[in-house]
Amino acid sequence: MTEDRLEADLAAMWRIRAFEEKLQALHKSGELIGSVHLCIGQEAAPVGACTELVDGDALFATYRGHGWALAKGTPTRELFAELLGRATGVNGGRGGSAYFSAPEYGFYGENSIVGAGASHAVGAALAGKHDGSGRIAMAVFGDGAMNQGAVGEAMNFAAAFDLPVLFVCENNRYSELTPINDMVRNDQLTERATALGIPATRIDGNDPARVRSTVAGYAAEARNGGGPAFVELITQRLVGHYIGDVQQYRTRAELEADGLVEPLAVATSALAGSGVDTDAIEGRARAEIEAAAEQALADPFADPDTAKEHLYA
Amino acid sequence: MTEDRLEADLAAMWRIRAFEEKLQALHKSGELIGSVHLCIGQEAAPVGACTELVDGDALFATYRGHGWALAKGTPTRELFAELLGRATGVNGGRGGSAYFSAPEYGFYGENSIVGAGASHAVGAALAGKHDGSGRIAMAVFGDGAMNQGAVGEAMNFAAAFDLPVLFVCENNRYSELTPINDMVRNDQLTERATALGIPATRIDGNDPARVRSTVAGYAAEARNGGGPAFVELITQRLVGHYIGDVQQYRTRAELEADGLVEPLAVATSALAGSGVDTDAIEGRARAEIEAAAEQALADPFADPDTAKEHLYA
Amino acid sequence: MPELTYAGAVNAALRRCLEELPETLLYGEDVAKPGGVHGVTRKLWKDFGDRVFDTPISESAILGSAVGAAMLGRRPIVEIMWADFFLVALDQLVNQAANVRYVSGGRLAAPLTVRTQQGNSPGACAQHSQNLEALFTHIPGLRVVVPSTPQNAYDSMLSAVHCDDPVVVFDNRTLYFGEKQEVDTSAAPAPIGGSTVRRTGSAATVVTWGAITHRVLEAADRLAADGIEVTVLETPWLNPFDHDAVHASVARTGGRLAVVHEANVTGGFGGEVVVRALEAGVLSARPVRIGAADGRIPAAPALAAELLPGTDRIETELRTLARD
Amino acid sequence: MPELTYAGAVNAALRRCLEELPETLLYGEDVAKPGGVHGVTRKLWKDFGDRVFDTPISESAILGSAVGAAMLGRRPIVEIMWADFFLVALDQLVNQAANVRYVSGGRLAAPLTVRTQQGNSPGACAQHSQNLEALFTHIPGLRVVVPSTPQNAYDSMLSAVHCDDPVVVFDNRTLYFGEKQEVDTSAAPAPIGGSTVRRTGSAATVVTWGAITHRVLEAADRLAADGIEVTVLETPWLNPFDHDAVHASVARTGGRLAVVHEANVTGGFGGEVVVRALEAGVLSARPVRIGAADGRIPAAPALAAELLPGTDRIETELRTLARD
Ligand SMILES: Cc1ncc(C[n+]2csc(CCOP(=O)(O)OP(=O)(O)O)c2C)c(N)n1
Ligand SMILES: Cc1ncc(C[n+]2csc(CCOP(=O)(O)OP(=O)(O)O)c2C)c(N)n1
Ligand SMILES: [Mg+2]
Ligand SMILES: [Mg+2]
Repeated sequence: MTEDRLEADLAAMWRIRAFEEKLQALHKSGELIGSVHLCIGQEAAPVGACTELVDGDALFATYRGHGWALAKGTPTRELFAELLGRATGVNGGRGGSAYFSAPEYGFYGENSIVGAGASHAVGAALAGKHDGSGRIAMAVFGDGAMNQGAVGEAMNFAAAFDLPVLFVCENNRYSELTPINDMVRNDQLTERATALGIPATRIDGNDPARVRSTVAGYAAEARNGGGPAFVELITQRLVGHYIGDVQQYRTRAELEADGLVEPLAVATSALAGSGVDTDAIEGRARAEIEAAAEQALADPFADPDTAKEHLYA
Repeated sequence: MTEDRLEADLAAMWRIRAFEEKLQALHKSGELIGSVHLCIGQEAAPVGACTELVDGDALFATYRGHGWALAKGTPTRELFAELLGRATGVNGGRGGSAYFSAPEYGFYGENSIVGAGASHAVGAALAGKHDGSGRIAMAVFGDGAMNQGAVGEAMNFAAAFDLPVLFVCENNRYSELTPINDMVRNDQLTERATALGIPATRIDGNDPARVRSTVAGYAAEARNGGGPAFVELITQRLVGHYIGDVQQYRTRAELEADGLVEPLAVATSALAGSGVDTDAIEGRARAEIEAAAEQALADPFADPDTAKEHLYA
Repeated sequence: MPELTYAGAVNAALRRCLEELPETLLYGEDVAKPGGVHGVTRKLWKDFGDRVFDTPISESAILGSAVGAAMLGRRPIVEIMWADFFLVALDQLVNQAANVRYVSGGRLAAPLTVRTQQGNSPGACAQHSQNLEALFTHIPGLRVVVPSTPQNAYDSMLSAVHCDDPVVVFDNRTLYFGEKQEVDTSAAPAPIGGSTVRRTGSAATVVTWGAITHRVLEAADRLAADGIEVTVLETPWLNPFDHDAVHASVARTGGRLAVVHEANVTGGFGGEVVVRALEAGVLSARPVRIGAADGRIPAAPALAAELLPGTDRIETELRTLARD
Repeated sequence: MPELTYAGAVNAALRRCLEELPETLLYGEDVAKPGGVHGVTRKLWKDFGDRVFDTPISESAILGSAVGAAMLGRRPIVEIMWADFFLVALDQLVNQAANVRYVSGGRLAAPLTVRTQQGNSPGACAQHSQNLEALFTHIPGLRVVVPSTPQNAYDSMLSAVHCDDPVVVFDNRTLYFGEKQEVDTSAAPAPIGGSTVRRTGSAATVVTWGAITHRVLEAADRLAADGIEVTVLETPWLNPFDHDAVHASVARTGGRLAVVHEANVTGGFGGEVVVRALEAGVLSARPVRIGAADGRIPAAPALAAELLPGTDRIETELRTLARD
């Protein structure tokens, strides 16, 4: 059972990894234009957390949100299409890599303003209190976002009104090019939540099972009227903040150490000797992604004549 | 010695109380125009804290800042003049009750945007790090301001860079007309500071000696490079949020209980039997205030012809 | 028809929205149990339970949660107590609310209404005196209305709440407890937009919005006493703005146009009104913009009065315009 | 004279300020050790120690601490990485920095410089594409400059830092690593303000600022090839704005005026430029405003291009203006 789960998780993580790596290639070839933030190394978080969200729940992520959108079920082709400026993209190319949404899949959007999505999740939970849906909402943001006033306001707001919001902080130890320990005196971010009266845990964010069980527990409490919770996921990105960031601020040793604990490596080792063909998992993921990218590249570009539509109702 | 100190503190508190009560009268008579926020009941905080600030230090308060300005040495006449729109006011009438400054006395101003002054104090401390002054800065704000993102940002900023800022939170249990416990899940506000790595204490804010010793300790640490500290002062206002607020949100019982613990009542009882003539203290304060108000009322109004001056250098 | 103050009219409109639209919520600092610091939302909390609630002093969370709730099908009405306070959280309107519909290609919407009030009142400090509508009229995706009478306030609120896009409603606190007026509270909600001719005359067209409309009408009355009749066109809706009505009126008044607002002149929305008239080719005389001097607003009433457009100054400038 | 890119010129100006003015500080997100996400502040940290530092993602604390430090005698230069991010903390400029000198009656000042960059670059999302200068030009107490060339950027930064009031410097990231140019880095800092004639011609005056200046010059070259010579007046300083130069030039070019900016037209600063010319009585032909369509900016480059003013559109509109 555990192995089955891990196998499925590895497959889900490979889909994300392959998607992101394909974006690297598309960026290099000039087909993907603009600033792109990859989640390579952080795949365990969406894969672990999203299975605990059900229809009607609402997820809010950041510019580093491709993995979250995919884990919520956004089709790969429509996501590629979005990032490639195609009419078939989830937002017809208007959102792009850093600011798309796919509400049909419960993905209420990325956000390119650090910390701004946290209060949207609070609002989604508030809506749920009144529309009978019993919805919970999840807000995902980084360690650096914890220093943005808006995030503190959102957390206190949810706490004051017992709103069912799961605040998920992906702590990859960097905000852009700056390490967390230069920016805070106390790097135990859960304490900030606790101080607001919000139950909080800091866990290994590279273990999808651990992420899942932690989210599951808090989600159940939230659905029972227990209010918000805060989960800090210790993780790492294996690539730059954006494509093109050469990470001069990180040592080779640090990157190598990160490579040993990153979720795909860990899951792959864990499955060694189990009889699971992890190479085949990777292969299937890459094949799916290649095909999706291929289709998206064949899709028509967004039509400039529509550029003014949908500004107002 | 303690009694001398208490006597002096009572005198200082009476000056503030008398000042504020005179404003009530001037508001009623129509001579004081606009929104005015009195600190009646909260006088122990400025009286206790300000003696620990020295020349070169910088104090930043809120719209409820008359007491802080007076405790820092702002002359009563110039303060009355400011509130009465006179040319002789500390800002020539431009600041008014809710937004004046008196930098000559180390009072870098009130602020009418909740929470906005906290980062100014951080900046003043930052300046001190570079100008050789060894300055410490003090930011005063209320319990409600703790829910304003800007305050959290300012505190983390000071913590991250070990800046000598004393954050003083006057917890009077209300933001305007709304009680704190409707607005937070955890009313132990010091925990928010601790979570940022900032030493913090919650004390009786009605006892000027206790306020003084606490501030003294943190001020000494800050001057020694220890960085910021946070002091939560439990106190109460005996009057409405602004003149005119009839406080329908408070019970008679609550107001009566507050009247028993408010700093002037407490200090007066403490001095009973000591031979100190507390009535005389009150009398001297009221006389000084009356005279100052009288002078200010005789001062010329700000000259409309100067209204456009000083917009730019 | 009930006789209502401006505040009463807003209250009645909010009550009707809360009654007729179950998806509405009403929240902000001190709006529920205290009934609002200006008493505008009195008693609504009693009747609508937890759909009306007080919030922490967290403008970003107020506006941001409204955006989120609106995306998920609610129709939040939130209060920013003073327009000046928008500035701590403007992101949530400009970078967030304004983008929701467009960027999602219409898959999402942000039907929220923000109530606020602005402007100077005697003794108010520089941080509680600004007129900031022009910051919002420059932002595509937001709707903006600045009413001036009880009826106007009632109608605007109804239209705003029914609008499927974010709308900012700017009151002026000096209007809240002015004279009562009969207010028609029975009409169906109108679509947003439109303008009202407040008086007619051929000497010039004076376009105005918000509290200062009353000073403009006063000035117009004084001119009328001297036989100079101007048209006063009140345009509470700044987005969508009724440029057509302005241009038609200017054409009828000898190509003469004045725009009066309390905001400072440079970069004020008055400039946009003038340029559009110019672009439409309806101006024959040099237009006049009347607004606050470009400066900060001092607390001392005598100083502030020097900078803000008063009835006398409006009268003088309109007189010159009509004469030229 | 050194040959510098725009980024290099800004870097050189910052270096000079840090060297010559010991009261300067330079800080913001990623500006020190990483040298800025666009590489503009490279190596300054190495040479100026803790006067140059990285900050948390806390725009309110960045701007607010700059206000406080400035009040206490420092001359902070801070970065807001994208102009869009101002909106989470605009209070600190509008309600705070802009008031310091005026409200204190000159007893305090806020000599701070905010560096930022704005505008669209291909693929940038709606939250990283806005041109927001008009929000600032409406605010008395703030100074605003939008340079376009290495020399311009160098000079503006020097003037801004020496200015005793708050100045916002808007770069455009697409300019940072364009062609190198010789930059005179030796002149004394000039007072803020002023404008530059970038080319002369009698057919019309085209006023512009920021990155789009380059498109305007391109369009002007194309017109010149057809014998239509326009004057291009670049006005990097929007506050103080060189209205006199505009009016004099318009008077010399048959009363024909066009204003071009990348910001959307409604409420853009172009409107103010036009109205002032109208008020000055120098217009003879209908003026032209060229800017982005009033809308949000989509990420797909093909969609964004449809809304933003490109060289072709500028050329066409100028041609029509010159012909009328
Ligand atoms: C309000 C705001 N400030 C600054 C930025 C620029 N910025 C984009 S991502 C980022 C770093 C965020 O770090 P973190 O929250 O740890 O998330 P991560 O990128 O590591 O996932 C910054 C500073 C922004 N987008 N919004
Ligand atoms: C950003 C902002 N939001 C709201 C207000 C309106 N307001 C003024 S005082 C106040 C209450 C502040 O409460 P607290 O911080 O506890 O201070 P107190 O008045 O009790 O001293 C509020 C909400 C404001 N001035 N600024
Ligand atoms: Mg991070
Ligand atoms: Mg309080």
